[in-house]
Parts: sequence; C-alpha cells; structure tokens
Amino acid sequence: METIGLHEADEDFIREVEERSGQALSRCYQCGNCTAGCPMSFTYDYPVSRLMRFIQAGRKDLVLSARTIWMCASCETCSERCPNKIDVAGVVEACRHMACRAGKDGVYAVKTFWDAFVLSVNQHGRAHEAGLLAMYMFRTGRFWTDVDLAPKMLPKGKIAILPHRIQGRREVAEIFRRFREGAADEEAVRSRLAAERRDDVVAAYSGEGCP
Amino acid sequence: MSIQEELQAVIKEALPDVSCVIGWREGPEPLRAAPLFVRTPADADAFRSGYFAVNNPAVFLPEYKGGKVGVVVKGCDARSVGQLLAEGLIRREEVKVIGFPCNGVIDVDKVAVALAGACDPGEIQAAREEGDELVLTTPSGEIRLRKTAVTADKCGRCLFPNALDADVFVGDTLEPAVSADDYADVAAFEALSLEKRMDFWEQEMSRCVRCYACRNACPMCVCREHCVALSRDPRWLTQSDGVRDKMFFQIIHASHLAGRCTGCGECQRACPARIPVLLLKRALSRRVEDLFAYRAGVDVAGPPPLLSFALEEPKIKERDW
Amino acid sequence: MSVLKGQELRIIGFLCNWCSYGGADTAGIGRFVQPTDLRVVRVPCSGRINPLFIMKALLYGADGVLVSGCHPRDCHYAEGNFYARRRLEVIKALLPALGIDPRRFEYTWVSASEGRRWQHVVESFTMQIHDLGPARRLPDAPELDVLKMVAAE
Amino acid sequence: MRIGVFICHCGSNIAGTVDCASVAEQAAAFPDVVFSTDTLYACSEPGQDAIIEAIKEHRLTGVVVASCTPRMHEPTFRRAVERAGLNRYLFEMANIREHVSWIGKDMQANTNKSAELVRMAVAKLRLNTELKPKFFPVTKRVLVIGGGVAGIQAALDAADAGLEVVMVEREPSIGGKMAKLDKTFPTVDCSSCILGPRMVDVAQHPNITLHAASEVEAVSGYVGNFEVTIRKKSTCVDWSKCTGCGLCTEKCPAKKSYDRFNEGMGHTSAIVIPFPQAIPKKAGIEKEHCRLFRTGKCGVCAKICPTGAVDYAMRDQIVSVKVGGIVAATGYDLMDWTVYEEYGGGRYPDVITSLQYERLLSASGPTGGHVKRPSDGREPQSVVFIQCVGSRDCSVDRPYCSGFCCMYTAKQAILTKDHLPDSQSYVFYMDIRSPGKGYDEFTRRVQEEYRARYIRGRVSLVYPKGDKLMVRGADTLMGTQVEVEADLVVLAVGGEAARGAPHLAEKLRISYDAYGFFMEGHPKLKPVETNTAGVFLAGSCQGLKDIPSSVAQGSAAAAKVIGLLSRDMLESDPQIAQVNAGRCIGCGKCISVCPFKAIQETEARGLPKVEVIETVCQGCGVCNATCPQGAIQLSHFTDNQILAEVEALCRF
Amino acid sequence: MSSQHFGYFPGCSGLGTSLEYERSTRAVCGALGVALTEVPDWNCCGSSPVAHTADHALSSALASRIFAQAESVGIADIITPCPSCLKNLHNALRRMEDPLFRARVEALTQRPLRRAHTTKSVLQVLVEDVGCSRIRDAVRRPLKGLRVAPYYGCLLTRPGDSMKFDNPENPVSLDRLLESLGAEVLPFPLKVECCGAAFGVPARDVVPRLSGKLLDLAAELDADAVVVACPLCQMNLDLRQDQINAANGTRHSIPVPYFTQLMAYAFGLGDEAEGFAKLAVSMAPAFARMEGRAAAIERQEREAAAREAKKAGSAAEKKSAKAASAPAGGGL
Repeated sequence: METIGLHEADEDFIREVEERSGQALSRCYQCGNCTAGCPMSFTYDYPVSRLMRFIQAGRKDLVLSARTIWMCASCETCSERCPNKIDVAGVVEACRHMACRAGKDGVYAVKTFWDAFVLSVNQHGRAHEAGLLAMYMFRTGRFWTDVDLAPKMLPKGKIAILPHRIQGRREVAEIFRRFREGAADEEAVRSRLAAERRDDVVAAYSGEGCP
Repeated sequence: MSIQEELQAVIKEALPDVSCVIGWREGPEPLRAAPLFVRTPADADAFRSGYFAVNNPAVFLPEYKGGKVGVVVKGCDARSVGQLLAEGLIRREEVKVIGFPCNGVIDVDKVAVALAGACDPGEIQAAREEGDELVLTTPSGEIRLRKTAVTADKCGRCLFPNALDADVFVGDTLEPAVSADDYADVAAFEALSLEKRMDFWEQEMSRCVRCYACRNACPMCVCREHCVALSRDPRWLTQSDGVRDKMFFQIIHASHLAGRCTGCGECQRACPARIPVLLLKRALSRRVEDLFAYRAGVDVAGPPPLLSFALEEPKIKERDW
Repeated sequence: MSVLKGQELRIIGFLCNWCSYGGADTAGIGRFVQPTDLRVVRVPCSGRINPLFIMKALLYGADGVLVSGCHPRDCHYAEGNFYARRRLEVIKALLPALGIDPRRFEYTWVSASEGRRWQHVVESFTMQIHDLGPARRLPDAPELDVLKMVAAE
Repeated sequence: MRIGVFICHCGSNIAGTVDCASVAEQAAAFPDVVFSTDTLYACSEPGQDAIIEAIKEHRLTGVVVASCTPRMHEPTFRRAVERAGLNRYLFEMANIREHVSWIGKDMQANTNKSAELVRMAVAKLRLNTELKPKFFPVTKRVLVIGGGVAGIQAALDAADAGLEVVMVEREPSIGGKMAKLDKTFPTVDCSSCILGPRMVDVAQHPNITLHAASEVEAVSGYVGNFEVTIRKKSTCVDWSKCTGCGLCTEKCPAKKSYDRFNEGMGHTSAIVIPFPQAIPKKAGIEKEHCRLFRTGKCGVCAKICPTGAVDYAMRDQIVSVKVGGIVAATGYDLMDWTVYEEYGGGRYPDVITSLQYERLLSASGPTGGHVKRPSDGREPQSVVFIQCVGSRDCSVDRPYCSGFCCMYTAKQAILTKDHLPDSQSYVFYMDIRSPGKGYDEFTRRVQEEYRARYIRGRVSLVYPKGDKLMVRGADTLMGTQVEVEADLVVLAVGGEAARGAPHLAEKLRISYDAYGFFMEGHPKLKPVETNTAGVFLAGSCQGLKDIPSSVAQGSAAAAKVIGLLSRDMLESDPQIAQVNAGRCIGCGKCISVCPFKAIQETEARGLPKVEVIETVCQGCGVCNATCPQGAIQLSHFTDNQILAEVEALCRF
Repeated sequence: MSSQHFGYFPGCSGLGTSLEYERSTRAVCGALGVALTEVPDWNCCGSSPVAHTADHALSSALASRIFAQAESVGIADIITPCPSCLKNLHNALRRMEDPLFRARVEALTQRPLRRAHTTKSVLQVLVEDVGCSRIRDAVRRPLKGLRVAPYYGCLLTRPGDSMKFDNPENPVSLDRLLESLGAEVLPFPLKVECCGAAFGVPARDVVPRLSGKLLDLAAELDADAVVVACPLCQMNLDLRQDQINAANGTRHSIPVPYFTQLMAYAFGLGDEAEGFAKLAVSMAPAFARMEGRAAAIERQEREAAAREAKKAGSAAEKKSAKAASAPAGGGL
C-alpha cells in the first residue's frame, strides 16, 4: 500500500466539496454508520466512511475516480442516520458532479445508462423507457440486457414502443442547450445579477459559507 | 337647567363632605378658563364648564392626599383620576368625582391659526359658543369660527367623552365620535425618514427653555420637587443648554409615563414653545396598548403593565438570534 | 482615545452578572473570537437596567446598545428579567419616534453556559451596527465646552 | 480620590494581545489616578503585595485592577486591599482577559479597548463608597435533594459532622440508579453490598430526616436561611403504621403491574415495596395500576394490612423546613432511546437498555439473575452491545459523551460470560473511553480473557429475522459493513439530566446548561459550588459521572456545607438598596416590584416613605430602575455609578 | 373543496412500466372526490439520472418547467404517485428558496415562477388530506384475510427533515391505509430498505441481492403480497422476480401490487382501474388465500359473538334476578 503524504492534502478540493455539498466535512468522526447502513456497499471499491476520510485527507484523484460515487443509489440511508447530521449522500453526489465535470469515465455501464436517460429527455421532453434501453444496449454492447423481461411487458402494454413527444420538447431542448452553454454557471449568473443591480441577491451570496 | 347650573348645584351639595371642589372659572383671558377651588357654596357661582374648561384638574389631587376633596372632570380628566387611583397615588375614598359629558375643548393655538391674521388673538375681548361655532368679540366686531377648526386634536380621537367611574354624573352620556385610537399622528410622524424625524426634534427642542411647564401640568408627574431633572444624585441631566439634554428630559418624561400616560395632552398644551411633546408619550402608549392591551386610566383593574409581568408574554416577539 | 476610527463603532452592552456576563466569560474561556467594539457594563440583574441608561447611551454617543440577561425563568433574582423584558420591549418603541433606528438597540438572553451563543450575538449585533454605520449625534450646547475649560483651569 | 491602577499581564494570557504597558501609561492620565503600573500576575502573592505596598506608599484611596473576570478574582483583590486598610468596596476590576485578550486578535484594538475598560472602572470607582457588611445568624441544617449515591454520601458526611440533614427523594426508596446495578466496575463487586449499608446508615442516623416519595415544592430565602417547602406525595399507605411486612404485595390481585424498579423487565403488584433492601422499606400504591383506583372495586390490601396502614383517601402533605444550605444531587435519567427507529424504537422485546440488562443480571432481579430473553425466556447465546446510543449524537441533540457507558458495557460483557459461559458478546464502539484507575486494564481484560469481540463502528440497523435479531453495522477498522445475528441486543443508552432538573434549577435559582445539567460555579475551581450562595452540587446532576466521582463530589459538597455552616453568623452582602428618604415620595412602586418583599412602608415627619429590610434585600436593583425619582439606589451599582461608566464611553 | 383539488404529475413511467399505478391512482382519487388536473404538456421531472450526473440547476430547471406549466392553468400544488419524481420536484422547490440558485434555474428556463408551489405524494394526500376514515367508508370489498407487507422504499420519506411526511425510519401511513382497507398488515422491518433502484439495468447483481432480501423477508412472514408505492420498487420486485429467483436460487412467487390497485379493488372500481392483469406475478392466488382466511375469520367471529351473547344473556338474567330481589323501591 502507498504511503499517503498527509501534508499533500488538496485543500481546494476539500473546500470545493464542502461548498458544493453545503456540508462541513470536519464534522465526520468516522463512526462508520454510513457504511453500516449502505445497501450498495458490496458494489463499492471504498466504503462510504472511507470515502469521507479520503475527502477529509484531500485525496482528490482517488475520490473522483472511485467506483463508490457511481454506485451510490441515493437512498439517503447514510444521511438519515448520520449522528453528525452530515448529508453524506449529498457529499457523494457533489463528488459525482465534480467527476462528471472533470470528464471522468466513472463506471461505464452506469454512466452510459444515465447518459442515455438524459439524452432521451433532451430529445423527447420525457424519458422514453424502451428507447433509452435500446440506446444503452447499443452503446454498451449488452444486447441481452433484460430481454427476458420483454415477454412480460409487451403483451401487457407496459412498453411504449414510440416515444411520447411533448409539444414543449423544443423548450426542454433549449434548457439543455443553455445549460451546456454555461448559462447556469454560478459566476455568470452572479455577474449578470450584479449588472442588473439585483444587489439583494448578490449580497446574500457574497458572504462566505455554503448556500 | 343647563349642565353648568346642575354642576354648580352638585358642587354645593358635595361641599360639606369635602374640603374643596376643584373645577374651572373664567380666566383673565377670554379663551382660557382658570382653575377654581370651591371652598364655600358662594365660590360655586364662579364655576364654569364647557368648551373653555381645558386644563386637567386631576393634577391637583395628589396634594390633597389624606383629606377628602371633590373634583369636576371631563372624560380625559377622569382617566387621569383613574390612573392615579390605580397607582395608589390617591385614595378612592378621599376623592369625590363629579363627571359630565364633554363635547371637546378649545385649542387656543388653533384659534390663532384660524384667525389667519384677521385679528391678533390678544385683542379678543370675549368668546362664547353658539352651536357649532365659536363667536369671538374683537375691537373690529364679531368673528365666527367653526369649532371643528379650533377644537383640540385629542378631542377628535376621544373614546371616553363621559367621565368614567364618577360618583355623580350630570347630563346625558355622549357617544364617542370614533371607535378606536388609531394613533394616526404617531404613524404619520414615523412615515418620515429617520433623518427627518431627528431633524424635527433637533429643531423643535432648540426652542425648549427647560421651564418644565410640561412636567408641572402633567397629572401623573407626582415627583414634583423631587424630579430627577433637578437632582445631582442621581444626576441624569446636566445644566447644559444643549438640545441633547433638553431632548433627554423629554425622554425621561416619556419613559416615566410609559404605561401611565392617559393622553390628556396637558404637557403639550402647557409648553410655551409649542413643542409637540405628547407625540413621544403616545408612541409609548401605542406600544403598551399593543403589548398588554392596557390603556392608562381605563383598564385599571390589574396592576400597571410595567409594575407587573407575565411568565409568558404572548405579544412580545423576541428576536431569534 | 476613542473608538478606532474606521474600524470600530461605539457599542455598549449592559450584562447581568449571573448569566450573560458569565456567558461572555465562557466565550472568552473558549477563545471564541468576537469583534472588539463592544464595551460591557456589568450590572447585577437585567432588572437593574433602567431603560434610560439605554436612551442615555444612544443619545450621548453610542452607536448601538445591547442588553443581555438570564433567560426568562432563570433569573438569579427570580423575577428581574421578567420586569426587564417588559421595560425593554416598551422602550424600543421610543426609538423610531425620536428618529433613532430601532435596530441600534437589541436585548437578548444568554446563560452562563452559552459561550457560543454569546459569540453569535456579539457578532450579529456588531455587524448590524456596522451596517447602520455611525449614529447621528444631537448637538450639545457649545457653552459647555467653555465651562469645562474654565473648570479645568 | 487617589486611585492606583494595576494592569495584569496574566503571563502571556493578556500581554499576548494587549500592550499592558501602554494601557498603564494611558490610565495614568485618567481623572484621580495617581499611580499606574503593569504587573506580571496581579493575583499572585508578589502581585498582591505590590498592590498593598502601592496603597501605602502612594496613599491610595481606591484601586483598579485590570485582569481577568471579576467573577474569578474580585474576592481575592478585595481581600488584598482590605489587608492594606482600604474598604473592600473601594476597588474595581476591568475584565481585559475574558472580554478582551481572549476574544480579539488585534493588538491595537485590544489595547485601546483595555484602556477604555480601565477608564470605565476608574469613572465608577470615583463614585464608590465604603460599604460595611451586616451579620445575620444561620440555620445549621442542610437539605440534600436526591438520595442516590452522591446524595447519600453528602448526607452522611454532613450528618457525621454534626449538622442536621433533611433528605428529599422523589422515589419511594433511596438508592438511586446504583441500587439497580448488579455489579460495579472495575472491581466487579456487588453493587447492593456496597450501597446497602450506606442506605441503612441514612435511615438510622440520628441527624438525618428522610422524606422519600417527596419533592421540593418551593424554595425561598437565602444562604444561611432558606425556607423549603416539601411535598410528600400520597402513597396511600400511612408509613408511620406500615411495617414493611409485604403481606399486601402478596395479596394484591394486580400482579401484572409495570415494575418500575426493574425497568419493566418483570411485573409486580400495584401496592409495592420497590425492592427488598428499600429504604424506607414501606409499601405504596401505584394508582395507575391499582384496581380500586381503576375500577372502583378491590380494597384487598386495606383488608389484609395487619396495622391498618392503607388509606386510599390519603392526600399529599406539605412540610416546611428551614435550612442553611442545600445540596442538589438529583442524578440523571437515561435518554429516551426509542427515537432510534432504526433500532426498532422499542418495538422489539429483545432490544433492551443497559439498565434493563442490569436487572436481568441481578440476583435480586425479576429472573433471579438468570439471563433470559424478554421475548421467549430463552438464554441468549449471542449478545450484541451497541454503545453511544444517545451519546455523541448530534442528530438526537445529545452531542456529549456520557462517560460511563464504555465501562459498564465492558462490565456487562464480562458478567454475560460469567452467567452464560457458552455465550459470545459483541461490542460495537466508536472509541473506548477508560481514563480511570484500573479502567483501561478492565477493558483489555474483557477482550483478552473474556473474548468479547469489540467492533469499531456504529450500528445502522437492527431488525428481526425469525427469532433472531439481525444487527447491521460497520467495522471501520476492516473498512466493511458487517452483520451479526443476535439473540439479545443491549443498548448502552446515554444519560441525560434527570427529568425535571431545569424546573428544580429555577426553584433553586441556579443555572443549567442546554442539556439541563446544573452549572458549577467554576469549571475547575468551584466544581461543587453554584453561583447561588449556599447551593451546592453533587453527582451526575452537574454532568454525567461514574460512582467513584459521584461519591467524591458528595463528600466535597458536604465539606462545603460544613464549612459554610460552621459559622454562627454570616456576613450579608452590603451591595443592597438604600433609600434616600429626602427624595422618597412614598409612592410604593418599589414595594410592588421587589421580588423579595424586602421593602416596606414607613413614615417620616408624617410623610409616607419606604425603607429596605437589609438582611432580606438581595441587591437585584429592580426597585432602583423602577423609582422615577431615583430615591432608592442600589449601593455599588447606583444610577450615578452606571451613568459614569456610560459617560466614560460616550464622551469619547 | 379547494384542498381536494390538485395538479397531477403522472411521471414518465406512468406511460409505460407503471401504467397500472397511474390508472389506479386516477380511479381511486376520482372515487374519493380528489380532483386531479394533469399538468399540461408535462416533461420529465429531471429525476435522478439527471440530478445524478449533471447538476442541480439542470434537474431543477426541468422541474421548474413543470411548475410553470401548472401555473399556466392556475395550479400551484402538484401531487405525483412516483417518489422519485416527488423527490426531484421537492428538492427543486427547496433549492429555489435560495435566490442565487433560483436565478440560475431561471437562466435555463427563462420562465420565472410567480407563485408559491408545494408538492406532495399521492400517498400523503390520501392519508393526510383525505384521511383513513373516508377511505374506510369507501370500501365495498374489504381485504379481510389478505396478509400484506407494506414496503415504502427508500425515497418516499427521506430526507425526513425536508420531506416532513411520516417517520423517516419507521413510516406507518401505508400501514394505516391498508388497515383501513381491511387487510392484515404485517410488521415489515425492512420497509425503508433500498431495493436497488435504477441499478436494475446497468448493474445486474444489485437487484437480486437487495430486492431478494426483501422478498425473502416477505416470504418468511408468509405475506400474500408486498404492497408498494414506487414504480422502481415495483419493477424490481415484480418484473425482475424471476431474475432474482434465478440469481438467488429461490422460488418466490409473491405479487407486488401498488397500494392504489388494492384500493381500487376494495372500492370495487372494476378491472380496468385495478389493473392486476399488468402485474408479472399474478394476484389471483393471493386473493384465493385471502378468501379462505376471510371465511375462517368470519366463522370464528360468529362463534365468538354467540359465546358473548350467551354470557351477556346469563349476566343480564342474574342482574334482573338481583334487581327483583332488591328491597324497597325496586318496582318492576
């Protein structure tokens, strides 16, 4: 095992996780309750409590490359039972968002499935279950995914072959476009607000701490 | 028989039982009645009630503590009596209260304004009421003014035109013109900016000459010669002539009257510099009424609000830090 | 000597000896860093505080006044803070009528164990006063200074 | 006045962030200051000597010391100036440590602030006057509230020293939590064998009056002379007649009543003697279980009682007693662990508290010391202990460590093995806290000799599966989720302030913290005193502690009371209200607001006036703030003194 | 009855895999007088996958469009049967309380919200706004004898601080609702354990393990059915039950109906509303067992009533005898 240089902690990373999640990571005293309750623990490379410890130690690469952050089911058992009232699931989510931004592949199958879902919404305005499953199979090459389920579903009319396209799908697509173009980036919004003299909103946010 | 005549009869009737009955007589100036102390039945003939009976006779009562005295009161004066009683500053069995219905009293300052230069108020030779009008006799003939234009502000918001808790009440009771005091005067002042409000006081108080007429006219100011304004121990005030000390005396006065001021307005009326000092007291009265549903001189069943407390104060919303 | 120009404002605190003064001590013992503006006047009980002390301070040069006592029901003298609560609440109504921003005066309850709370109260109140800026002063009589000079000689 | 000013460095505590020399220099220019200096430790012997010397050398008539909080050393310095011949009230302190150097980092700001605080102190001191205390007699009797081990110790020590002791216990028997324990750590000796004889001593001591099943209703008065009202709750049994024979409990038909002493681990009768060693050993009716009170039909106990002691119509009795000092020893209660829904929230019978487990282990308990599962009476093979239930847990607002759970859990694991040699214990812990004599060795023994498996991690879920309980936790040292099949789960539930503690604190006029624990006078130097003179603390009411610490505090509190009541007369504080009769108009507002009825009407030359009853006045000053003329002034905190402080600040 | 009128958001799965949930919800609400107005031209709520990978602003923007659509027909309060949608709608509203976040969302939607919105689950509305007593009154065919395991799933009540519905660790609302339908509700200790959620597709070992545990426990409790309130849970437990059996070597055949389906059945709203035909594991055997048990229960009740009547009768006789023998004033 590697020796970890504690003095090499990435303080910016710690701060960013704290800001994005709004959680004070120093509150974690490593009782392990999150690990104890996590239903997905068996799919992880690191149990949640160790992930929390890695964040505390500022191990950015290790955290953002961890399988754990992709396999979390967001059931929030950890957050609900944390004796220090840390929203652990929120911390994991913040790490996942950061991993996406950093262009990490994550767990390929999981990320592909989610990407397919997002794309489906982008295209149709709603999620089209059959379509996104098809896209997932196509991209992962897992053509046998859930084919056993088809005979159970098709005759019951539970699979809509064609997507439900909503009238406002262009409006939805616009939301995605603006998002990709950075319209919702915090800095951009903040400076626009300042330009519009919405000082009330800016003032509320110029202070330190997490929203 | 007019109300005035009836009152004269009642005063005479009361006399053997009390050492003196306090009321009003015609003053040296036609618009201003003067206090009258009726000690013999003959004195009662000088008694005058009505539009010019402005001053509050309750102010004399604490001096008579220990002997029985009669007092003729308007509705507002009766509230002062009520508050003095509530605080134990006079004793109920030592005072005979004679009440009558009051239609409002004159504000002499308003007369000067209403005359609008038609004549110098000092030249007025006589004055009388005629229905809704005030008729002034001047060297250049009679001048008629509408009473609504020259009646005191406090009368416009009067809720108790009939003396409360009177031993003898002469005349028919009147309906109050309004159903609640909305403190519109305070609200209007507080609608000004903070800066303007302080400008206002700075300007007004600069006229103060520290004569303490406001205090002397106040029926609730029972400290008299022991007033802290004149004391070195404690030394709340210096002898400075600055606006700051003058203002601070008004703050002392208002704070000592918090929960006690009945709003009779004598402080303001007595002020030779015409500084509207009642406003501060009314700001506090409004708060006391909001918080404790207490109106001095009216809701006197329990102890005064600032001499008591409740374990839970439902109306007090403390700041949540 | 004065408040540090551009850095501090004049803030006066009236604290009861048993709870809030102790709470401020507890904050000190805990090294809970606070703004330095506040100057504390120790009184035995919040019930000792004549509301006129507050008015005096505000009229004669304080930019803010903070009063703190024991929590209701916890008064060392059983009832003092109950009286204080009424008096302080009522006197607050005088400030807007004088043209003084009512936020320049606050009162609260801090127990001897609540060092953190005290720190929070001092921080928030100091920030509040700094947001309001220096208070306007009513002028004193110019002659007084002359008198003072005479007296000094 | 000739004032001397002393600015204390307190080592580097103050001097680290305050330029003390500069403060002293500035102070020299303040009005009436004739001498000013800075000193390394003002409170030390040389520091005090220097003050005394300066008083003599510079003919000082007043002294200001700027150092720590007056709540700490004001008495020290007052004694010092007194030694130099000054009246002790011609002294003021400026708090430049707790209120300056410890809370601000800016040297310039701190120095300036310190100088201003000194200016305030000087301004006030100039108006100080000599005050002389009065003396009043004391009542040589002490009230001990709570009959747990701490209260018992305090009572016995005080009684042995010759004081009369009145003990009030809420429960029908004294003994407290310790009486419920089977064994004690780290010696594993029998709890009732240690405590039992002490309880008997309480019952038999000629100086001790015991009121069990009683509560303090009201407390008035002050140090040396408290007036205490005690409510003796109706037990429906006249204890002067009850012999404790127990016949009624045998014949009572309501045999399924909740057994409070056994923490619900067994059943008992509705008329009950709590446990065999109870002191006093008297029966009492628990009305919510009694058939007569529930249905109106029964009355068996009254018929059977050989001395006719049962009286269903019995009412609460009120007793008044005068005491000179009070020891509060009200102990603790277990927190309500049922908020932990993930542990079943009380729905699973085989998830029990540590105190319930003590009763299962105890030979005098409902199972006669045989460890049996509450659900089916089987002997458990696998016992899981979960620590920190309701301790160190912000999510249930119990962030503190209860302090004794690690140790009693270890003890219970040992006892489990003793009772059931084939059993296996698992202990989930976060950290093992064992800083006492022989304590850590004890926690090693349970793992090494008794083979209890210690798992570092919390438990997230307990759920029933068949007749077992599945315990899902983490082993953070392995870094994994773990599961254990358990027959019995014992929760090491943390303690909290005893039910109603804040309410009692209000009656005693002492402070309590956010969790209801009573505040000591000083965390280090006054551990058993409170800020209310004459009221002392012992045991867990001040903060959770184990038996040895509770006993130590019981003795300490007793020593304090003995010291206090060893004097025949006490000094009254002269910082009380005084009336300037010349200014008083006799309006009586002060009389109506005085919380102590310390002001009365009087007359001077035919005029109404008021006067202060000096030994009754406690110096709160409410009257002072009420009097419009300022005719009644609180000595040492007069209007002028406070105004001087305000003006010292506002003029600059 | 304004409180009984809500905007309705079916969620994407309501058009596909949870068709029966959607239909039975509408039918049940109709029967109970809860008026639903479907949000016009609704879009995906921005539920978990979007929230998972992208950013809160994007997922909240999608949710915000739904509220904007609701506003266009004058609706502020939206209910949804799907806990996953609920969570995202809820989170969006909560986050948008923060002005900067709201501004970021508005930068995406370009449609600022003008009203104060709320969102609740259908279950919450049925339990809190309608109430169990009204539900009980609507029952035509009580589920007497049906042993059900109530399974809430992990999303419905969490996080407890912000959802403010039921007890997050031990919810009982579904228990109460099912009781009021006449069913025998079993204590189900894993009622908020995760079923494996959306990992059915991308990670095949997850569902057999997590959902398998739930089915094991239900079988052990001898439950006739596991009753759910979440399309994801239903899909994992019902549709994937064969996958689970295959992976774990078990032979479970436990039907997994939505609670609204059982309500539709109990209210007698007809096959279309009940939609039991849409379930992968048939409800038929469960209903058969239910009827057998119901008959047994009724027999027992009849016998008990007879015993009671006999007892009461003899007591009354005794009493009247006593009254007759009572001295003075006891005139008959």
